[in-house]
Amino acid sequence: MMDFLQYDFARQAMLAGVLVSIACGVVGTYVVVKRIVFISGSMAHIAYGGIGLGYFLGINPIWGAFAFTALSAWGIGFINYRAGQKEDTIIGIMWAASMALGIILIQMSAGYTADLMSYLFGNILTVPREDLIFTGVLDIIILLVVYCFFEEFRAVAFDEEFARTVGVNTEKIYLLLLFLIAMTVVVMIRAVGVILVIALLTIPPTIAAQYTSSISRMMLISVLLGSIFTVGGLWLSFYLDLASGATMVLLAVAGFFISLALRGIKNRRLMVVEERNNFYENG
Amino acid sequence: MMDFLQYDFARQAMLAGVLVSIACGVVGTYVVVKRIVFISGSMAHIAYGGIGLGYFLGINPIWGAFAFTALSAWGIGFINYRAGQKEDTIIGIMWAASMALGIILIQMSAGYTADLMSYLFGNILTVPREDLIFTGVLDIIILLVVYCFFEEFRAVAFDEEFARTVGVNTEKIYLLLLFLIAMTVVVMIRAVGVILVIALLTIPPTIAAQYTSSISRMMLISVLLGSIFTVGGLWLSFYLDLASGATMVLLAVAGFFISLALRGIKNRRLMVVEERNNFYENG
Amino acid sequence: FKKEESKVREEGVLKVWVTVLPQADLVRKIGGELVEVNVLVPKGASPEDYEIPPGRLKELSQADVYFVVGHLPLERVWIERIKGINKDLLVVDTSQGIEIIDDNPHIWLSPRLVAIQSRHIYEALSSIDDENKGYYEENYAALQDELEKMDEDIAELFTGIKTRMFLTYHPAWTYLARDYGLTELAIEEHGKEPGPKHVAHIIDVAKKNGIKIVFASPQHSIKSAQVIAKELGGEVKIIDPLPEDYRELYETVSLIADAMRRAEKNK
Amino acid sequence: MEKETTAVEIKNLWVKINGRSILEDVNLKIKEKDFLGIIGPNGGGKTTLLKVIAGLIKPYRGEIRVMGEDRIRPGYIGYVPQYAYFDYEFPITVEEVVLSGRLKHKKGRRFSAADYRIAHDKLKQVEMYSFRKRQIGELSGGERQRVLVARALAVEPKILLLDEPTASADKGFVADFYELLCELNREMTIILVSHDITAVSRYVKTLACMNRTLYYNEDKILTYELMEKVYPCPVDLIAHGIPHRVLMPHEGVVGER
Amino acid sequence: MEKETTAVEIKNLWVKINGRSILEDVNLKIKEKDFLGIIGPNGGGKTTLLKVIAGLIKPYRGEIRVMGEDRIRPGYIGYVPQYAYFDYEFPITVEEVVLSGRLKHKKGRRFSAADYRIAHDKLKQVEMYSFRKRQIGELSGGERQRVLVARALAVEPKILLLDEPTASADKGFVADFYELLCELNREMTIILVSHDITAVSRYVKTLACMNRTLYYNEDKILTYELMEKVYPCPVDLIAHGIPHRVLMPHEGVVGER
Ligand SMILES: Nc1ncnc2c1ncn2[C@@H]1O[C@H](COP(=O)(O)OP(=O)(O)OP(=O)(O)O)[C@@H](O)[C@H]1O
Ligand SMILES: Nc1ncnc2c1ncn2[C@@H]1O[C@H](COP(=O)(O)OP(=O)(O)OP(=O)(O)O)[C@@H](O)[C@H]1O
Ligand SMILES: [Mg+2]
Ligand SMILES: [Mg+2]
Ligand SMILES: [Zn+2]
Repeated sequence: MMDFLQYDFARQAMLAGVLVSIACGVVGTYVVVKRIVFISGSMAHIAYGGIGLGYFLGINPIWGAFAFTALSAWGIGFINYRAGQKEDTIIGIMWAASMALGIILIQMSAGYTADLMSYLFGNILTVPREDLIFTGVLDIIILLVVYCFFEEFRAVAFDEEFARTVGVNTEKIYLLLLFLIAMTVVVMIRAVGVILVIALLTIPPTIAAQYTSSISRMMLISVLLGSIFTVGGLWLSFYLDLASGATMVLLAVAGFFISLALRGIKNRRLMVVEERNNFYENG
Repeated sequence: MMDFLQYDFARQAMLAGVLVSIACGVVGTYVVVKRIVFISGSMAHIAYGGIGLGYFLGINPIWGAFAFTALSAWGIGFINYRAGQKEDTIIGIMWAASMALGIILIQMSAGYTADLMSYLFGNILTVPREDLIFTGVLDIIILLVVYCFFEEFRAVAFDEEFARTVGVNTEKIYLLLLFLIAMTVVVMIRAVGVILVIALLTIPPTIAAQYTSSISRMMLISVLLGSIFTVGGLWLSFYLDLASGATMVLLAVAGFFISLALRGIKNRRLMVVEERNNFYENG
Repeated sequence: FKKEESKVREEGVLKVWVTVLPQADLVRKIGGELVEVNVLVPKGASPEDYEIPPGRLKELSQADVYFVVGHLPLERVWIERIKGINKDLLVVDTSQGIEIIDDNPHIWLSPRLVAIQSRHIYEALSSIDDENKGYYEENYAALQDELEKMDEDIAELFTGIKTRMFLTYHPAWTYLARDYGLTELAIEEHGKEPGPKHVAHIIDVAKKNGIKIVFASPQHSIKSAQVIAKELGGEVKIIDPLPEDYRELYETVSLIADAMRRAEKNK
Repeated sequence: MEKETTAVEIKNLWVKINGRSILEDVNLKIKEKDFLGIIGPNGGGKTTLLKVIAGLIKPYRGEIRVMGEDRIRPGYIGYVPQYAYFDYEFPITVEEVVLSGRLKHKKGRRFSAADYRIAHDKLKQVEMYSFRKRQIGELSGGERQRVLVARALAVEPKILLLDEPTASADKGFVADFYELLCELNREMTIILVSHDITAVSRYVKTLACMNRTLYYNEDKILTYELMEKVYPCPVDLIAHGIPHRVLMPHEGVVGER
Repeated sequence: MEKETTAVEIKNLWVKINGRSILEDVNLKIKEKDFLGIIGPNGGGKTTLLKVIAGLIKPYRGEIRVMGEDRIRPGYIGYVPQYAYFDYEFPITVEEVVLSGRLKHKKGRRFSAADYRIAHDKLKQVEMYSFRKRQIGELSGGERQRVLVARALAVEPKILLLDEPTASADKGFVADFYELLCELNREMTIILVSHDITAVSRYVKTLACMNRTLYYNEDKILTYELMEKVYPCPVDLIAHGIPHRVLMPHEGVVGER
């Protein structure tokens, strides 16, 4: 480990991993319990439209991405609340529309455009300092918002109808959540790329959910697991000489299966058919 | 139109558009009613792992993609039925894992970078004849399977528990559906790229669902709409000289919003809050 | 080649297509007024994620010759498809006879390999358009002189430099390095995302040799290059691996040579 | 004066869903501390009416005033839905579900000890206190319904809306539950939808019948003619066990205890 | 001989969920054409037992035989769940939902005219025929429950499992429904879970109480002691309206009509 830590970039990558894990662990918990994993994946793609817009207008693409995902968050919330459409379909449509727009805008913009791959994949080894700061600020915002609206988030995520009868402005709370997801995705895309974001948003909270039925504990466990996966993955990739983002993801996936197996051994003789039904119970 | 149709490649692209619309309209209807849009998006990314494997083993990447998505369909079904995990999370995990694996495999395989983007984007203008044949065969398979198991698919998608008590092998039926989606995604990736697949899988059935509550009619309308969007988009992209895949997607998105607006005008004074609740009822 | 001949007579010019900008320059120099050159990947676009719009395909369906670089992934995907659209298209692989390293496509960045490429271009043009063979030959000879001159100039740039090592993010200069006895340190391994060990290794080597300049290309994100430069206490310099005018190559290489001199001083 | 004592006032309310008219010209005026029972056939629109009062469905036409105001204040409504649609795998305990009834009462970000005390009290009232650490999905149908009742009670609302709260509850609980409602009724207005006419007629102060529109008399009289309008086969009904005292052809207070 | 007439036979059945034991040592033997009513407190395990019989939950230990076989044949079971969890926006009509009960009867890929006739008959029996073209989400709670009953009937099963089928049904329907069950009982075995002890005791042939384990007498006698075991407060219960003839301290057939 030591010889690895002597490099600036390595220390910075570890810091990035931990900072990313905080945001992803907290936001990812909501993503997983509210079953909106799809949203995180789509927002990442929606961001591409913004990147295209950024190039087209000659502004920093990251602001385009911000504007686009924020707008899409608002759009998802709005259409969802006002137009009575299925959320997942709307998101699928926005996904496709944004990507298409991104392609056309990039095609139409003059001058050099950056490669799509770096947006999709990112590279945690070479996260610039400013992105670290971005991520840190995002962590603080997320923690603050969640700290302030913890109960409201939970109530709205669990039973939105009842929350409304109690007087919670459920639209606002849900939009706030969507905005948090949007911001996380954009900042993370810049720092670590799309796949790592999706992996860190979903895998640690899913593992955590197997061991607790408390949202706050899920968040804590997720942040810890995320940090283990990123730092461990980094270290592993160093010794195996593999791409670090991918190694982190594979480590997390391994973690998921190990945890599944452990739980499986514990409950081996328990019935499971019933539990599986829960999928259908939800649609 | 005529001067466009004089080109072989244009006629071929139109044929491709219609063939793709058939598969997407039929499979997409299930994807939309069963709310598994996410699966189609993920399978496209999961295919990337297979592409990496193809490069690594030095075989045609499309076979790797086939193997991978088929396996993942089976995996999604299996974990879902046996391990009591949330389907959307599993899919998110597979998505990330496959992408990561793809990256590592490509990194480890000999030679210079693989061409990922052509798999993500495809190009309907230059679909090789063999892909047309592939797509045509897929259309026939899909139509046959759906023709044979129409009632079973509907019953399982609607209320899997009851279907089970009646004696339907729900696992088998669900797996069959996942395989159809997997095959569609892989064939379509090759023919038209990921974004167009997602757009064609989701947008036409979503529009159709606004006008009918019959699955078979949804399929029919979806196929028609899909054909209109692809052929119309092709024609439009030719005259505006834009990327054709992206133009088709944007045309479809425009179609969705027009239909939404039309419905909105019709129902303007109707209450909509209630309908929106349905999301929470399923979430 | 009867058919093509008649085409030339009818329309006056040969419709020639190439994939990247530097190739276009070569074809123009050899074909002069007798050719109309089109580039598949326009300026600024990255050959990795270029989607061909229908208008281009329409033009491609009327093309006469396509000169491929030979090892660009983009070409691997599209050439077969383009051939499907235009069955009369003559596709010439300009990398024939060039020893390829690791499937690296950037053969247009060494004057010596460019000489081979331009011979392929010349031969193809004159076999299609036999009538104007003399014209092509004349142009070709002039280009060869120019390239020889550039070859000598470039070789001269490095005289007196002992550690001929430079650091680049994207491994575009591999052939240049081979032909002039340079060592290219590339952060991307074979054009793929690097692992941390590789990055650490590059940093070690760069530090040992006093290298402080990281070369990046405008088509790729320079963000990552900046982080490496920071670790080395140096800076990022942008050099274009897809120059529009072939003569720019000399300027670019002189930047590389300058960087080497500075590194020697740092050592 | 009058305004002060009217809990819910509905004037010429129409509700349409998907172009189909569900409620037609509903008029209703409930005094504070009233206990209104609503009966009616399946599909009569009872659930829809409660949702309109709870602010979950916007009317097509007409006016609703809750506690004299045309908007619903936080904490005024406690609602027990007929069916609760939520994710049974959601990581939330029974206690946390009930606490969510205190959302608009809590000062600051967290629930206070007082909130917890109230939540626990309500759980005890529905005999679910020992289940408080269970995940919500790990309950039987009737247990879940009790928790939802506790959640609505935890709001300590001005108006309690109950949509068949005892549909899945066992008989032991039902009797206790109605006693509890009578007690709560001293402090709040209650609107109860139920098919259990026997029980309803015994505990409520006012009775209304719902079938597209609301048949309701401020005089608290439910006539035989009214029942005939509402139910498709009132004769059958009587034969099958509706206590005759519910039906008073000319006068008499229904549900008087 | 004996095997031929046993509809459901359960021996030493244990069910655990998430490590918690839900059913303990349940034993049950139901003759063909029997009509078993199961009562019991909330959380007693009634729903779990029905799901085990329907093949939806695998037992932790023990043995179940349905119609003499250890696997369930298609078309043997008709199941009306306590709560149906499905997507209310699903594009399916009431008629199509009921037809899905015919899935394993249909020859070929499509439903025959006979299947349609049966589905329509069942819809008429639950008074929902006129709703047959409605999308399933556009129904009220009670209407939906009737459709689910029709769906189970459309199976024309050997064994009909009903989990509180009348919880949201109006009284008019309930009476008719029990008459219908008695009629159906001539051709099939029925197991009915309900909290409506009055109704149950009137129509069923055999009565059982469920609280973790099944208290059940093949002699069809429900003793006072039994009730005391099952319900936390049997005295209360009686006070609150359980007809006394259900409780027979020493002997007598319960539910005799
Ligand atoms: N998924 C689960 N995890 C843990 N415990 C569960 C789960 N599902 C049900 N239980 C418990 O199992 C017991 C029996 O549940 P069941 O649904 O069978 O009861 P029931 O007799 O049908 O009750 P009700 O009359 O309320 O419907 C209850 O105590 C319940 O809390
Ligand atoms: N989304 C919808 N679209 C169309 N019609 C609907 C919708 N929801 C309910 N309805 C109809 O509205 C009417 C009233 O429904 P509501 O749920 O209010 O009845 P209810 O009195 O509560 O009945 P129950 O006793 O069965 O619960 C019913 O006829 C029902 O079919
Ligand atoms: Mg209702
Ligand atoms: Mg139950
Ligand atoms: Zn390059």
